[in-house]
Amino acid sequence: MARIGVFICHCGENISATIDVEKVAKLAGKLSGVAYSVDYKYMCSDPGQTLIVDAIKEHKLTGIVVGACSPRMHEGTFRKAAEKAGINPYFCEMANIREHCSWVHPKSDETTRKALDIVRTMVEKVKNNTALFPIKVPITKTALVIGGGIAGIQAALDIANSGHQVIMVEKTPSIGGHMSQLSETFPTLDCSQCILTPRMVEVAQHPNITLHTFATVESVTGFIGNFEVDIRLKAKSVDFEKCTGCGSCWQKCPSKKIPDEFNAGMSFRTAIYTPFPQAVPNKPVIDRANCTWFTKGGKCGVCAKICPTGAIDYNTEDTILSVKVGSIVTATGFDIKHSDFFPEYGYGKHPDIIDGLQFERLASASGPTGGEIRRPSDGKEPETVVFLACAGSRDKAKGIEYCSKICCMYTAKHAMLYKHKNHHGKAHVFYMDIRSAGKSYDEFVRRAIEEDDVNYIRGRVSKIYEKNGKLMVVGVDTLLGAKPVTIEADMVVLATAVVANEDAESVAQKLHISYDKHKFFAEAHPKLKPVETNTAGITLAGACQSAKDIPETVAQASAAAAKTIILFSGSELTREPVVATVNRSAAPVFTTCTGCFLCQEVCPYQAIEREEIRDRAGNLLMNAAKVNAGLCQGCGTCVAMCRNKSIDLQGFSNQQMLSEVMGLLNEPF
Amino acid sequence: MAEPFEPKIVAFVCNWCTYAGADLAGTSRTKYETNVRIIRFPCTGRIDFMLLIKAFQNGADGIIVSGCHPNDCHYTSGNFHARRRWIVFKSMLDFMGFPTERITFSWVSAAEGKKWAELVNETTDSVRALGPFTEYKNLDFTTFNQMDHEAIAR
Amino acid sequence: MQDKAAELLKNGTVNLLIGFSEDLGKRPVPCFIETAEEANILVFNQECKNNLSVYLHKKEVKDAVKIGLVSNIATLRSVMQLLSENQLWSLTITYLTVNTAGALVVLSSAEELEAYVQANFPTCRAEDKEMLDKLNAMTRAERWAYWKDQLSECVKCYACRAVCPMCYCTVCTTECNQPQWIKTSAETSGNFEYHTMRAMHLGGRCINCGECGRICPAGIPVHLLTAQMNLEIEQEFGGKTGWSLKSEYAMNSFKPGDKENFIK
Amino acid sequence: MRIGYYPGCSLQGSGKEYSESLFAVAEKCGIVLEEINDWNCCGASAAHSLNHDLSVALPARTLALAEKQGLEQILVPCAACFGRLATAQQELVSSEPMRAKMSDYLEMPVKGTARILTVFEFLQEHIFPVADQYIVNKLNHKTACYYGCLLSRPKDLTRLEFPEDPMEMDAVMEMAGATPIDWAFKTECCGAGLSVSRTDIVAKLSAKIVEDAVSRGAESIVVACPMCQMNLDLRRKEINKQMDKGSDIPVMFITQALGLSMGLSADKLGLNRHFVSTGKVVSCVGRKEV
Repeated sequence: MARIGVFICHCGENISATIDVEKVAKLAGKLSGVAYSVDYKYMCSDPGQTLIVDAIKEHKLTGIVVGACSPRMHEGTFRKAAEKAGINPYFCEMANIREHCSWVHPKSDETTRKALDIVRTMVEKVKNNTALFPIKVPITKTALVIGGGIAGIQAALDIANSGHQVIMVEKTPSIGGHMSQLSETFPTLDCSQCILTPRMVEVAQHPNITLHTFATVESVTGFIGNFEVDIRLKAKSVDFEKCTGCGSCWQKCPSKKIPDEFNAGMSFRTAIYTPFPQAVPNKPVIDRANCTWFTKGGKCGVCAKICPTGAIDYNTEDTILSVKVGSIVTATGFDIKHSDFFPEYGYGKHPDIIDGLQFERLASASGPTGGEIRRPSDGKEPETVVFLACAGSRDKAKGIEYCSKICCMYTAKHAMLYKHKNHHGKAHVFYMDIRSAGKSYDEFVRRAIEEDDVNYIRGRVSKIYEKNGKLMVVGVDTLLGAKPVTIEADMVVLATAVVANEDAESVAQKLHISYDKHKFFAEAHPKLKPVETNTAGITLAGACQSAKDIPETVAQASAAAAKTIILFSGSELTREPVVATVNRSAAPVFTTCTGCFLCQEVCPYQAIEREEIRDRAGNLLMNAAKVNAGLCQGCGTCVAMCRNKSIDLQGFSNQQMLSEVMGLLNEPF
Repeated sequence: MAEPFEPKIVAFVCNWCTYAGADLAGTSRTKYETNVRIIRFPCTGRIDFMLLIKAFQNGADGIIVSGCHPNDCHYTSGNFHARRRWIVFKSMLDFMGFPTERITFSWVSAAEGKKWAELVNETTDSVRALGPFTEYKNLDFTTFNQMDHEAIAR
Repeated sequence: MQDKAAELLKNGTVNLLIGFSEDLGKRPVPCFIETAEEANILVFNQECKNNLSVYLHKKEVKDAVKIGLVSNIATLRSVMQLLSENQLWSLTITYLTVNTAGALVVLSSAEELEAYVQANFPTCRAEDKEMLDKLNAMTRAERWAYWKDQLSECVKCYACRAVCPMCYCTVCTTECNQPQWIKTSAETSGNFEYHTMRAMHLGGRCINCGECGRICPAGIPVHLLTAQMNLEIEQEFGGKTGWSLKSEYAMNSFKPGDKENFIK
Repeated sequence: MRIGYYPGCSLQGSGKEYSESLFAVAEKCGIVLEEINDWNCCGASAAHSLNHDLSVALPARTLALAEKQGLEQILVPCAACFGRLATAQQELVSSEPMRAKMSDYLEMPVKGTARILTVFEFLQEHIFPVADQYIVNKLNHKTACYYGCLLSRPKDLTRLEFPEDPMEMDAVMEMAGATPIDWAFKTECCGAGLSVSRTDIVAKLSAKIVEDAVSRGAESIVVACPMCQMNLDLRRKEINKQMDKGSDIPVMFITQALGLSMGLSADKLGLNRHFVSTGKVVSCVGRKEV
């Protein structure tokens, strides 16, 4: 038999000014199941809490209702008090007679009656409460970082430096990502590789980091603290144990005409290769699609003959490595739109119309021209270069509707670098708006305009065509009387849009995280959970979530690392027990769940699993739903979906909710 | 003389948006009609249509169902599922001849304390105008009443 | 059909065959056949209206594992819906039906079943459509009066539930007593509660076989409730019940653009 | 399949050779074009800037007549006519009140459901499948396919896959054995709207087009719009004054070029009606190399 205690708070005068609190307490005392009832000036104060603790002990209360403020305010406080008195904290409910009653209604009998209704409703609920215990989930204190760009590097180093194990997976033969391709970085113009390569080396040498390059994530199962991940280690054809990275193989490789991804297709590489001289790990792999041994069936074999350590092995195969991790940082990065949205710009048709990444390589000291800005077509120094910002971004009709965010800044940087290297050259920038919100960003753009004499033209370009060896850039200057302008250029650089990686969708599906219509991964909340995903335990870092520059990427990566470290700070994960459960009972019933699994699709968290119920001989008797308490967030959508009420939500159970409705509407006096 | 009719209105709201919106109405001391009683759910997705029927059966004259605006759901999609359920439930009731204007569906965010107060006032006014919900109660009494009449006639 | 049934039973493809037999000049009744010799009692004609798929949930049937099911198109469609709801997984079913040309059709896999059902998909029954139109043309008060009158006759015998192949829950909400969702007594308000719940649970799943209405001892056209729900759900969200082997249940999915003109 | 035909004013006047060559090619391929009886002006250039209802009513009458004639497809070769008919059709199809209004004005029912074909669609769907057997000559020369504005824009009406860089005519010319060049002025404006009132502007705009085609080695320009053809051909004297070096590059209709490749006579194709001699192109028929 329930023995409920009701504690009505005056909240100074906040409640008692409009509600006759003594009457509420008195009448509440007469409710069925209520063993004790009292009102007090400040329930949340120390003496107030002591009063509750003492009353619970003295009157052997089995549950309490505190008629006071919103549970969003003090539920935690009073649940702790209940626990202190020795009862399960989930036998404490709050009746919100302040925000929902005393503050919004005038002093009247009606207001007092409403307060009593609210209290009675909660009394009915608490009678049906059950003891709940925080859910403990064990944690594997190893993190998986997917992607070895600056985001992944930062996150991995932060987590590793906190003393936890990190497994990093990178799909290309080297970590470094897009940042390793950049020449200088805005707004300071410091060399990208100079600041990045030490980090890359640190990753490789860190005792807590296991690096898998040339590897992809094959599948992910499990849940927060307990993921099981299969990693596909692509066949490298080179035994890294034996390889010393001496380079003889790629110097002698006869397949030398393969477009070099690292130089954005502006130079060639061999079939056995490291992507760039500072690659980490600095050991080659064989690109089988372009290697004569594999395409022509065992012909060639030069690298194997030349290798001084016998590291080449053409017979290696992809292997699957299964690992257990507690959290996953997704740092898979971005791509730029290669096939341009605008055929009239002639991208891909003319060698001197290039994209931003290609310009980075031209400007880079390690690039195909050794850092000199030369046209790809004839190697001449361009006298006039036109830069087009927003080549596809912010263009709903033809491109993408969002802002690619980094282009305004890198275009200013490109123009500046060009001017610094070709003093007599002329640089023009066509732009829509200059978006340079960031520390020292606008100053940087102003410097390009004012000190480096870059000609900024506010307007868009309608077409680019070749005439007499020049690239005619036809656009409009909207600030100078909206006149059409035509610039004769030697080279055009398009700031093509930042887009999600081609395989973003399949990565998201493997991770069970959501993504937006542009295939960028979705954060759990756009403002308050910008790092987490909807799948607990999986965080986002960098441009896989949206276009980002380096400082933002690094900040988010550290935030993702912090979330991981927080998770790893305890030995178990403790969660509120407000989760759904599927009923279970003894054989031969087992459960009332019919195994229709129509609930599976409504769950936003993939928390509903399939359980096979078998007899002792192992024969399958039935399939039933099972809630993974580690994943369930307690929304209860499945509960309302379940036709025969086989799923229920702890803390908001069918019995509790129906009792509330009944209690509210059936007035005893 | 009988007291003027004051409807009983039960509000089924989600914890994260509308409940918080009603809290905000409180902290802003926005006054509204006393007729409404709030029942808190974690999410509109949790609200079983059976509870609405139970409320009417037990004497509610009007019901408010309210949660987060689309795309604002704390659980991503609970309100979307709820919306679909309401579409079907409403047309179901309508087909059975049920006065569906006694149910008000709404989105009230945690920032919309004022909207909450207005919603309660509007609903109270409209349900007050509709009068007590006797149709449902009469479902059970008709047969008895008929019997009474027949008995009296005998 | 008799020959085919005998053959299937003989060669062991089927352990138990559910079909129809003549009942002394009355409408054919369901029968259960375990041996080839009994196959000569089978009949199949226009009067074989029962949806025999409801028996597939019975323990005795499940124990036989290899089932032959004499089916009309509604039966096949309900099997489709059941398969999409992950039911019947323990059974191997061979379906015997007669196509519009009057020829015997034997379907032995889910894929064959799907192709046949999609090619012969039934439309809403004319008599149901007529009745629905009539009800929808009424004022709401008239509809309330209509259903009140009808539902007051309900004695909660639950025959409508027993005959429905989609009502396969081992424990129904009507039997839940913690909490007591549905009033146990047969008063009209509780009947209203029960039938609303039934319609809500079957809307988007019901395959319009009409068995519930046909079986009702009080003559309540309860099948109209689910038929109407199905029409509305199909109109609003698309998808057809019993059409695909993959679940296309409208009530456990959503579109961000679902209508909300009724939401303040 | 019956194919209706709406000539409009140009194809009976300044662009007569367009219709001559179109009919010649169609005849060769065994296709009958049925002219819409009692058709009227499409209203181009003036109606849509004066009165919206009128601009819909004029094409609507033609569409109504076509419907009466039982035509489900109508070929409208003129770019301007096509623009007007397709625009009006879109309004009719999307608006019940507009349909009612127009039926009322015209005193006959109009649905606007007939399919209106551009010359590209006509060639693609009706000529392409059978052309192979009729093509006897290779037009061995470099040609610049010029699309202009009204046949490429707006995308929703013209249904081109790449309105900024269309390839429909290029494909036809390739079939005819010519080598279409990649050039920059495919969809540029020739100045047709000012064809009569400001010939100086026409000359300037058209000169750019001719100049780019010539500088890339084109030996002919192929068009599908009577206004484009007229401007580039009739105004060549003024155009040449705008260029460093004048050009005598001929400007042919796509149907004329196709007709040549099918071995039809220059006379029958109206190639003698041009201001800039088409002799060069005619002579390159059957030439060995480009």
